[in-house]
Amino acid sequence: MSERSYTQVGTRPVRHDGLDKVTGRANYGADFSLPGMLHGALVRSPYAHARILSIDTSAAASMPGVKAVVTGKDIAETSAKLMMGEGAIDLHDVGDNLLAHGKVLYHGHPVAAVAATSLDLAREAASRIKVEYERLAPVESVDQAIAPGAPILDDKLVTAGQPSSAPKGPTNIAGRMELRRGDLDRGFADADLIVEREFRTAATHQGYIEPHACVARHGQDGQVVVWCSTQGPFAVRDACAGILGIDASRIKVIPSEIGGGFGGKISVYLEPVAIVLSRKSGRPVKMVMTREEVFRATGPTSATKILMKLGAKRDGTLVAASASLWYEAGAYRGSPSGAGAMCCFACYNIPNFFIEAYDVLVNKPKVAAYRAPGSPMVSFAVESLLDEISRTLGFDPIEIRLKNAVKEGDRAPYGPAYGPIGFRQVLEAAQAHPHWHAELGPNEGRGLACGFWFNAGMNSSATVMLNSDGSAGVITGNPDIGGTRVAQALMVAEELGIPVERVRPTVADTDVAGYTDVTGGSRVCYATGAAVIEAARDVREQLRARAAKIWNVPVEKVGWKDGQAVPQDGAGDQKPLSVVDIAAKLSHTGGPVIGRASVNLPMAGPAFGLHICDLQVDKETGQSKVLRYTAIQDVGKAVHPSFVEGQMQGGAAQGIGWALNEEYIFNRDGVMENPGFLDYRMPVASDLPMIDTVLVEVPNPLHPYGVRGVGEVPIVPPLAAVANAMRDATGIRYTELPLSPPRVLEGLAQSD
Amino acid sequence: MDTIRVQTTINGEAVEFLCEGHETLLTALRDRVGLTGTKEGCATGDCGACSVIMSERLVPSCLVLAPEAEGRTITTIEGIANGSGLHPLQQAFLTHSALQCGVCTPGFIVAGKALLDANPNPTETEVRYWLAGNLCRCTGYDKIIRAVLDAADHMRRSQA
Amino acid sequence: MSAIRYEAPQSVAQAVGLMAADPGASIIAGGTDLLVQFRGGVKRPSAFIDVKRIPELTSITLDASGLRLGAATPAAEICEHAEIRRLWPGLVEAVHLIGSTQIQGRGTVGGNLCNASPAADTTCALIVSRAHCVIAGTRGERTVAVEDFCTGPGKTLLQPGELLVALRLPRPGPRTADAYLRLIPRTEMDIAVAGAGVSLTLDARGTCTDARVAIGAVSPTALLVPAAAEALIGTSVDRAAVARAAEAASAAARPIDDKRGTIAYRRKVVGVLTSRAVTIAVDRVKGR
Amino acid sequence: MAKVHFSSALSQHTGVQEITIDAPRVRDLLDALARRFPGLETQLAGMAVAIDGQIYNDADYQTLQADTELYFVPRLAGG
Repeated sequence: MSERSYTQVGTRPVRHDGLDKVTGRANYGADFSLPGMLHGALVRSPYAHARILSIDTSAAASMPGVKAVVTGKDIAETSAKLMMGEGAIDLHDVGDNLLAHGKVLYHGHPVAAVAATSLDLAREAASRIKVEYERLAPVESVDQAIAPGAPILDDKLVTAGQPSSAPKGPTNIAGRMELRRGDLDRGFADADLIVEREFRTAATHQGYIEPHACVARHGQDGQVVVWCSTQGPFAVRDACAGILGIDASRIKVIPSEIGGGFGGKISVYLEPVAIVLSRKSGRPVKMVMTREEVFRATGPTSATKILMKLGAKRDGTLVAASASLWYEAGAYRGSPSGAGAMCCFACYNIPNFFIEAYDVLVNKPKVAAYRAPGSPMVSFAVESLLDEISRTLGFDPIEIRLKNAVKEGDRAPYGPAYGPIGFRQVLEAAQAHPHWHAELGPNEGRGLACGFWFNAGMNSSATVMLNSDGSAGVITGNPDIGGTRVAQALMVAEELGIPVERVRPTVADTDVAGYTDVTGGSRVCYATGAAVIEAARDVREQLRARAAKIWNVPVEKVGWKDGQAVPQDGAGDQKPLSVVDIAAKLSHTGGPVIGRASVNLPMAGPAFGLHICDLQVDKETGQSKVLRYTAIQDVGKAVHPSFVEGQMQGGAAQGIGWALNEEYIFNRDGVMENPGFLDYRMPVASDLPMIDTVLVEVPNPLHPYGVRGVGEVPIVPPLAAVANAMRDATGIRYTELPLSPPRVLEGLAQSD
Repeated sequence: MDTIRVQTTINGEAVEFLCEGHETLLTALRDRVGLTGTKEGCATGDCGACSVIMSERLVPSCLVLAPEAEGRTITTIEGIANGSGLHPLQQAFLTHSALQCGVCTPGFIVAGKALLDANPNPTETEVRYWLAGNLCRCTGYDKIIRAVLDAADHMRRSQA
Repeated sequence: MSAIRYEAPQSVAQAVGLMAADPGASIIAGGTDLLVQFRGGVKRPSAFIDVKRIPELTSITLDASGLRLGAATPAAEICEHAEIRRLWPGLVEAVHLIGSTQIQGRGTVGGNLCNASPAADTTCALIVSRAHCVIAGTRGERTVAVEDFCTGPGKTLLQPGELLVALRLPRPGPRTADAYLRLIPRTEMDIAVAGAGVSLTLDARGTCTDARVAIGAVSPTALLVPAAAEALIGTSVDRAAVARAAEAASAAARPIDDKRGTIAYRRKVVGVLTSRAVTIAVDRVKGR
Repeated sequence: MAKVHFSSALSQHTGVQEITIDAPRVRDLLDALARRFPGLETQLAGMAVAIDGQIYNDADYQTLQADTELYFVPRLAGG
């Protein structure tokens, strides 16, 4: 990977879609309306666990202005699967989550929906639908779910990944996974120091400011159009097709600007219901969630219980590690327990380890992906224990991590050897950073922690078109949350040698864009970027052929340098032709030029992050304040550095919120008590300092520019960085998040 | 259905709309007047995405009844740019890449304008506390605060 | 759903008349609590009576006798009033803590009081400042001490058809200052988990001649704590006296466990806040 | 030709930790494994394949070199 120089990549142009966003012209999911449009409202379960005995919709259906009413019967139970990054998603569960078929599995679980001429009327009608339930005891935690005699959510459930010897019979354990290497007992026998703790983290929500929203129109000809806010228009199209038994070619999904997702807007919650309501009413239907519905009924990430044990030699070398990971899945299988197991010890070479990970059903909303799903929780555990080992053995926290850090050629816990990775360089950058050596005041503590994420590859397509004036357009199907459109424009500009302002990036609907997997998994700059570069190079090759035609020479005699076709190998003294020159002759030389590429890339190669947090603690009230924060990360190559910094700063803020104040609070009946931004306490502007960033660039050979995924790693280190800073400031090792003032004060009271 | 006729001024223009007594100013702006730049993030006054300026006061339009707009002057995000040019805050948000998804940006820019009108030379801390009612989940606030401080500096210099 | 009426009376009499004619109607000042409750289905009024067009409810007058705050004056306006900031810094602290800048542009002291949340920030500050509530109704006007106004969570002593018009605060005597502190997990935007308001007067030698201490979010209503005041009066407000006042405040607390805090936490922290508020008030008196 | 490594979970179905299989492409190797270890196929369905460190979600027609190291890894996407 020769260290090439770039003219456009690496600069910080204004994003092309920025003007609409700062002037209020950008359209998000709820900003779209159609003539004759109806408004939909959902009827949601008041119980966390119950059997549906009957649904009487007559009172609602008879109201003037009510045009359609649907229940679970209107969405057939399907056994279809949907191929996604994580593999085959079970559409049966997705369908049951849209409108319950027999049982309600969490408070807020939709059971019916109404479409009416106004939102107030739809809500009034929804309140008149009479649902008869047989209440069942709710399962509220992992401990309760696995206790003998626990209520069973799905009596047909079979634990996936369970060895054949394991007992069958009703269970709430949906899946088990294990990873093992070496001889665990001998490893711990060799250890001079063993540290072991139980860690607990609370369920947290992605917290995007834009609630889910869509408009669906089911035409009398069976053609369906959906406008929605989503991370994956193709995922929405294929999920709706699978669930409703419609041909994918009959569904067109038009992504709006998306008001944040972080993994929470990959699944479908509204779209299939809106389609069915539209079919029954013959009119377009708009559905917009309230903030309360977003909290109660869309994916938080798992609450977890983690038992972890580390063994180390006196010289700081890690020799053994074991972890038992219990992740709440919510109503249906599918927590990120597997990813947690794979990330657990991924930063360090540990010769002997045993990890078991469980996916456990509870009566809460089904969890969804939340930025490096599964990784923050295990990082909280392993980085806290490493902090203890370094204190006990008297090691500098960076030294002990350097001693055990993985490098190229080392084998990851999940098997294969690492390619080129930048973990050591990140550690060395931290060692050199002034923050690591700054003075601390009274009641202030400093914590450091590292984090890992895989970064996905998957399918992407791109189309690059050259206009006759020499400007260009690039089309992809990836909704742009974090500035990927301007990054794509930079790549096209770099390849064609034209200014980035002359490239127009567009996020197109599923009829226009080539198939592409979701915006997520930190993959868009990597995989879709690679397709964009390839498509731009396809254009460049066509321009060489056009120059050859103009010069009447074989194409081999046309070179390309700095955005110009140049004569080579004795092609005579032709004057180089710029993109603009060739574009002006397109119609003469064969017609329009369209570059096209599609890829299915292997995983992008992991990225490592390290965060340093200074925390001031008020020991009389348990309150704490982040005074200084630094995020260091191997980003491979920063295409648009401002937005790479933005991912690191945003991820850090979410991680800090997860560490200090964010949690789902349930009462004994399984009802969430804080479904709003008042008591679900996300960090506000006055809670945080400036978040300094250091971009380490160890190129990833799988991408033409060395790009590595950057979006997800930054949420991983903050949990332990804050917890280790709390330990440094108070002397107490807190092992349960969030570190809210009551919990901190209780710990302080017990310790003195 | 006894609707109420409201006569008000939005972004410097006389506007009239019909609404119901319990409708909020937010839904009236979006659904009756068609100005969808003001966003709903929570409808409980906790996220700031619906911020507008009503008679020189920064308010959450989701907690204002639409009829209360009668006879008042309202500024929404659509009225921040003055005709041809962008407001310095809008320009600063672009040059600082102070937005990612952008759904909170209208609220931040309207709140930022109210701040700079009241305090042309705020410190970082004053900016952070003034904007504490505007939630952002993407940026971690860093670049937003820098953009507001930069815009304030620019406006002070251009008035000097 | 029958549409809900909106009324905008121009006078107290007109407002009282509307309330008498329609007991199902709700008074709306800032609406920052009421509209959230309405949206959540907790309250379903037949009409909103917007009192912000009534001069007596939206005016601030300060004269020799003291301060008269219109019940529907936005918090922001109070916090911008230089004289109020000088004479009642604690009250301004409490008012300024109500929600975000946006909420400050709407929320009112009267609305905060009528919502009667046990955690309301302004109630403690009003109690220690000996504020009185001016109430209008079909049978004319009456005045009650603010510590008696809230009778329980969400409940006040207002009779049907009665309207809170204003709050009267006596002008503080010389060498008198107040302070208000609250505990919230974040730095902004939270509802108080515990709150403490203090007002005290020192003589020339620094001896405390008068004091009032009120605690919030630790009982069904904000509580005046005479024992805490007595721990200060007659002392030089030394560490021991401050500690006794804090203990008295903790002892008077009747906290509950809820999504914002535990009983033990609230009891301890209300004492810490009391001692800190006393210290600030003393510094303010000496600082002047 | 490839040296295939089995995780502890998969080795419960194969009885061995690793095996060398002569096959030109991944699809051929999977067929050989299915013949060799009945019941393994259902376990491998939906898993990604790591070929010399590069993890492919859909690897059927990737070619195998003489010294290829191959692992089976759960598929992942992310948030």
